[in-house]
Amino acid sequence: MTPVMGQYIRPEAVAWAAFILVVGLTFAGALIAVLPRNIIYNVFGLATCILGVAGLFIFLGSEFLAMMEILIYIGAISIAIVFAIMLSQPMHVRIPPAWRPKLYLSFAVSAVVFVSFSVIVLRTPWAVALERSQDWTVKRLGELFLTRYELLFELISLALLVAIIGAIITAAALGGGRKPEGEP
Amino acid sequence: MNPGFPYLSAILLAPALGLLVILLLPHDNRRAVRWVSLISAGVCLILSIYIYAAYDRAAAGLQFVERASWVPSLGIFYYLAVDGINLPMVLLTSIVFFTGVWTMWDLQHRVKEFFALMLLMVVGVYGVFLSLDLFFLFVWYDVSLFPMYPLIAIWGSTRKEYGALKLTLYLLAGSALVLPGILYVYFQSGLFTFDLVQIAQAGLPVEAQYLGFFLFLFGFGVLAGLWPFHTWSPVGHVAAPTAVSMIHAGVLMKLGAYGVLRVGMFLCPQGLADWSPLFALLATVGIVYGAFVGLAQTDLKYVIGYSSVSHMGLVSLGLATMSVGGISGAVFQMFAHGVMTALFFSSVGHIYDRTHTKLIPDLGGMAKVMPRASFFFILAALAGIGVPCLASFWAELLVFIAGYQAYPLLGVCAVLGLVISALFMLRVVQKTFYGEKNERFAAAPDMTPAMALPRALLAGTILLFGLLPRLALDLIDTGVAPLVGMFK
Amino acid sequence: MTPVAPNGGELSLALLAMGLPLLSFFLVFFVTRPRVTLSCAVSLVCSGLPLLAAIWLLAGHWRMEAPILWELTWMRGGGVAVTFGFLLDPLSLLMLCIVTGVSFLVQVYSLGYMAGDPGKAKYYAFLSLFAWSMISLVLASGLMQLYIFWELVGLSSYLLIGFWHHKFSASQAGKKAFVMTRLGDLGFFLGIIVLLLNLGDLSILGLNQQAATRLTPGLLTASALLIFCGVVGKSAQFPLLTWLPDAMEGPTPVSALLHSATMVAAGVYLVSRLFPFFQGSPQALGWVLVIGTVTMLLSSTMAMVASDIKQVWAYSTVSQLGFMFMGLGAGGYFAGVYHLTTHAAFKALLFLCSGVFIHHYATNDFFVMARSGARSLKVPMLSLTVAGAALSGVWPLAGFFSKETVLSALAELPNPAWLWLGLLGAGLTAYYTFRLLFVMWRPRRTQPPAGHAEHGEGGHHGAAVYWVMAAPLLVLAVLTALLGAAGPALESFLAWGRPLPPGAHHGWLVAASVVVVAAGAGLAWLEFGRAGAAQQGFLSRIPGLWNLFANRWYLDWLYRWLLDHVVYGLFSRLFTLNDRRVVDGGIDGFCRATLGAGWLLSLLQSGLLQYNLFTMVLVMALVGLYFLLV
Amino acid sequence: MNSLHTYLFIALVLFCIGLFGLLKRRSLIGMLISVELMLNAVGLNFMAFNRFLAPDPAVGQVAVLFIMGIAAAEAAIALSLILALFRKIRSINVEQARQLKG
Repeated sequence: MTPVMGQYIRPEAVAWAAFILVVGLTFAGALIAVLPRNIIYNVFGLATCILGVAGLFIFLGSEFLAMMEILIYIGAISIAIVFAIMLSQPMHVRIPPAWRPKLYLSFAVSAVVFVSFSVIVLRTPWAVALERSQDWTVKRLGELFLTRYELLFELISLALLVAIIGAIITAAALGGGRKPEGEP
Repeated sequence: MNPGFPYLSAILLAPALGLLVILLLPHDNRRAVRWVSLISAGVCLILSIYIYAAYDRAAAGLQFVERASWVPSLGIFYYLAVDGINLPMVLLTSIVFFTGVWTMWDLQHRVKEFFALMLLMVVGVYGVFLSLDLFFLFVWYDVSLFPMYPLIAIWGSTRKEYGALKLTLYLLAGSALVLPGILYVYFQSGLFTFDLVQIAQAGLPVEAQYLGFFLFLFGFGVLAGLWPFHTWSPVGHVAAPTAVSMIHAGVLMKLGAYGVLRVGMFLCPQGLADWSPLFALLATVGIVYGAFVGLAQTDLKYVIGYSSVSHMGLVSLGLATMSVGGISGAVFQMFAHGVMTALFFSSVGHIYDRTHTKLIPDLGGMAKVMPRASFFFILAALAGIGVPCLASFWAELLVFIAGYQAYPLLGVCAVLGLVISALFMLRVVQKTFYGEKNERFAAAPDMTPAMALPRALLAGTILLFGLLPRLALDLIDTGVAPLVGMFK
Repeated sequence: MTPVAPNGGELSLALLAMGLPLLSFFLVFFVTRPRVTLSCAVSLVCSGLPLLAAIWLLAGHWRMEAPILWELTWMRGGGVAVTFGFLLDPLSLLMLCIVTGVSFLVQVYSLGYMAGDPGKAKYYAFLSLFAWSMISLVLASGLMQLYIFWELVGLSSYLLIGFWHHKFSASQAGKKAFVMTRLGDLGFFLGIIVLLLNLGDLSILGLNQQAATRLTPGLLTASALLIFCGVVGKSAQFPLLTWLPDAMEGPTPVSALLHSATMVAAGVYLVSRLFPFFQGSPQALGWVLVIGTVTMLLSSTMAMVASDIKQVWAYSTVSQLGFMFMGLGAGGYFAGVYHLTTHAAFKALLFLCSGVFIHHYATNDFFVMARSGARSLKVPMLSLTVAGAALSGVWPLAGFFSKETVLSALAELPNPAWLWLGLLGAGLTAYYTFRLLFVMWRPRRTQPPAGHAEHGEGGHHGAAVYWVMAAPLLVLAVLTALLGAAGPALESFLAWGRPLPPGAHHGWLVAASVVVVAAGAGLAWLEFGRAGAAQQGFLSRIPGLWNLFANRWYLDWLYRWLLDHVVYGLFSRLFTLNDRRVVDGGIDGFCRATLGAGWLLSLLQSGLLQYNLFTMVLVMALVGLYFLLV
Repeated sequence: MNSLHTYLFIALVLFCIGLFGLLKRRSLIGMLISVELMLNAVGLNFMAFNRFLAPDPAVGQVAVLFIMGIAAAEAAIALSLILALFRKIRSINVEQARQLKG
């Protein structure tokens, strides 16, 4: 960004615009992830939403996390979901519209949660820590993972390993021995 | 006080050992199973008769004491002893148990399980009667109750699942009142001991006794057939097989009355004073009501079931009077009614086995067909009516006198119940045993002498204690007198 | 009058009399029952020896001055003690002789009457049981002992009435007798409790001596009336009188023994036994008089229309018992006891004679008997006549004298109505007795039977049987004829040998009673006895009265109605319904409600994940809110 | 833009949309997607607190990284379960999986 442009376009305005874009991306993606009946749209919505959240992470000062977010959610989870969709639900099956009362009920419950959590958010006196370190670096993160959060780190790895093995076993064995049609 | 040989533990152990041996025996060896049961019952009977005779009536108080700390931190003791109140009950249990096992000699269906469960039940009954520790008392109480369900549901007859379920639910409901009662007493006494004698001697706070007695009265009262919590008992009697009916009506119902007496009245004498009018009222209603309902029954066992309600009402009335006469009468009535009702059920059991009906309209003229069975039934009926020189007469006499003294109006109503009970007993005797015999059963065999022997033992007990009531009452008085002292 | 302890002889004799019948009962019932002859022998010996003991005791104490008392504690519990023992005084000795005497004669008679009956040994066992109860009742030293044996007497009565229990009517009658007397005993028992709680002493001597001074008049009257309730039941007085005619379903010797001479007289005996106690309350004695009078008249009318010979004597028994109570109620202690004594003799005789006829002709209907030639049995016929005449009060038989004493006791009362009622009763008695006698003596062969024939008990047997039965008749007939002369002696004996106060002698009373008896007998002669009489009473021309009398004044109907509609129909049915519907229904309803609630809750478990999530999330949100806001 | 509340509300909206989806969707995969949204909202919250409140800015990031790890594991398991279920009942409609019905 050149200083010339800076005369016309103020950095704060750019930041604002970017922020609004990111928030919009998040909400729009979330809505797309939830509302359409076609599951493929939902996955794309999820990806969009993840992009927005990654942007928010940047705004919150952690580029590393934004990167990880995109890597894991879009690169791993969304792809896995797409595979699952391809392996399960045939695309051409028409999905009937949702049962109305259930829709309303869901909305009502969500609204209640929204209201109550809003109240919580607003009424809690958020206290800022007295001393704040300014060390946002990945290096610091790495150190923490290998020192104070060592055990958790290991546990998470273990959990992932177990999850993967479990997923394989579940998908392979618990499927009920019924082979997909067409195979000998 | 140290008798040397632990007689009471031996009484408790004999059926338990028998149970173990039976469990180890092979399934198809019915003979051995029967003999083991009979021998363990016989050992109990002999030991009971011995301690009944050896109890020092002049010294009175608790004798044959066996006391050992079991869980010191909670104050739980293994504490067995007998006095004038539970000694007759132990003797009663032994007699009924012994005759019950003998009566079921011809059982063919799942013999091993039957006798095993019966022995388990009897261990529990002995445990309740002998234990003076609230914790053990409650544990034994539940041990004695739970075999009832399989015993009725497997070997029973008429609506057996319904009867078994109803009985179990009622008794568990009662149990559910007793347990909080015991814990309440445990904490209210401030001693943190389950030792019944210690708590009774220290005395509970007066205001705690009100609730405490309420819990015990209705908790144990359910098992004693206290009106209006009585309907499980006729249904259960009807459904149960012969020996189970005998033990059930003869002994188990006494557990309830004994619990009210031993736990409720010993621990909460002041509570009894508060609840006594209601207690007496329910008892009297039970006496009259049971007799009237008995009038309308057509099933022999229902008739006896309702007569039990009526007679157990007498026990309750006696307890509610708070006088030596009334309580002695109640204890004696428990004994007498136990023997009498066992005789009833064993005779009806024989008739049912031979004719496969216990409906009164189907029978008739049985006195010609089965003179022995009829004799025993009629003797029991006469005892139930309160004919003098049979054991229950004396008990009823004492209860009526005490009842009239404490609550004149209720006493009169209770005596009126006597007439009604005479009417319905004689009606049953007439319709079942007299009149033209039903040709369908004309060839039904009478009891063999071997099977008449256990019944004769019961009948002999009724006559013996009827002719010589002091045999029991002198003993009972020694146990009751100190209790009544606590009411003052 | 302080009692003395018995010496060895008295003790052993009394215990022998009390114990032997019990021994005999157990022996016969449990041991010798299969061997009939042996059983009869045992029973006879065990009833004969008490008779000898009784006579010995009576003779030995003819001039006794103090009662003999012996007691031991039978039961003791909670301050209540029941004693077992005996009290020998003139009254109990006299009654002991009557009981053992009649009992022995009836047992001899039964040898013939029950010959061939399959249950003969059991019958003798029951007779022994009865003898034991009755003897112990008579000798009882305390009221509680008396009550106990009073009940046992009721039990043996039940067993003997229903002896032929394959007959429905017999078992029904036994039950009726037991329950109705039980109803009366209820009062008796309550009376005993009242006395026990207020006096603490139930000995008969104590009651007679102290009750009047230690009890308030109200309590005294109440307890006396309660005790009299028991008497009403046992002695079949109004309103509990209908069981006794039904009790005739028992074998005839049983009727003779229990239901005329001894057991039903126990009520009279009890009132005499406690006579000083009853005297303490004029109201109670007044009630005794009223009940006795009503019963006597009522049952006499019933006897006037009966055609069953045993029924006639049964009604007559009730009526004569009422007569005894009139005497006692009027204050005539000796009158009641004396009539009891003579009545025992002639009524037992009447029944035993009837038994011979019933046995012989296998019917209970005396019209049929007469037509079948009852006249030919000379001994029973003569005995019947003697006894009937005694019952009517014909001079010089025993009944005349005892009836006179009762009537003179009635004449002492300020109100002459009682005497007139007594005389009326005597007239009715003469009428129905002579009605039967004339029918028996002068049968009408051509005429259709006045009543329907019923099948009686027994059947035809040989001469040996006849004479075994006839021998006791002769003994009793002699007694009936002679007892009248023993009146003064008995009176002084019963009064402890003290000189009697000179009673007012009513010469006109003798005349009046003779006139009344003659009138009754004359009416019977006109209707039944004279040649060409239609043998139909004047009552058969008044259907209303006939029905009333034949249906026992509808008392039975009333009881049946009460039993069916109140006891069974109302209480029993309602209570049963309550048990099924309310109590059981409540519990079952509760159980069903529990099941239903479980079912309802299970609806929430739809298996749909998202509905569970709704609840979960909602609750979490609200709980969070709650903790934050509150 | 630079206040805690802003981010908290953004996260809350995201969370509620996810919740709405979770409650509404009949497709199990759709529900999984919604769960991912909610997880993201939570991560956002963590980061917001980390940015504005926490003494050590590394801690929140650690937490978010953990969440991501868990999310990945969860997705793997969930997807395999969905596949297994699909083979069993030939549907991934949650309303057809009613074996838990009482």
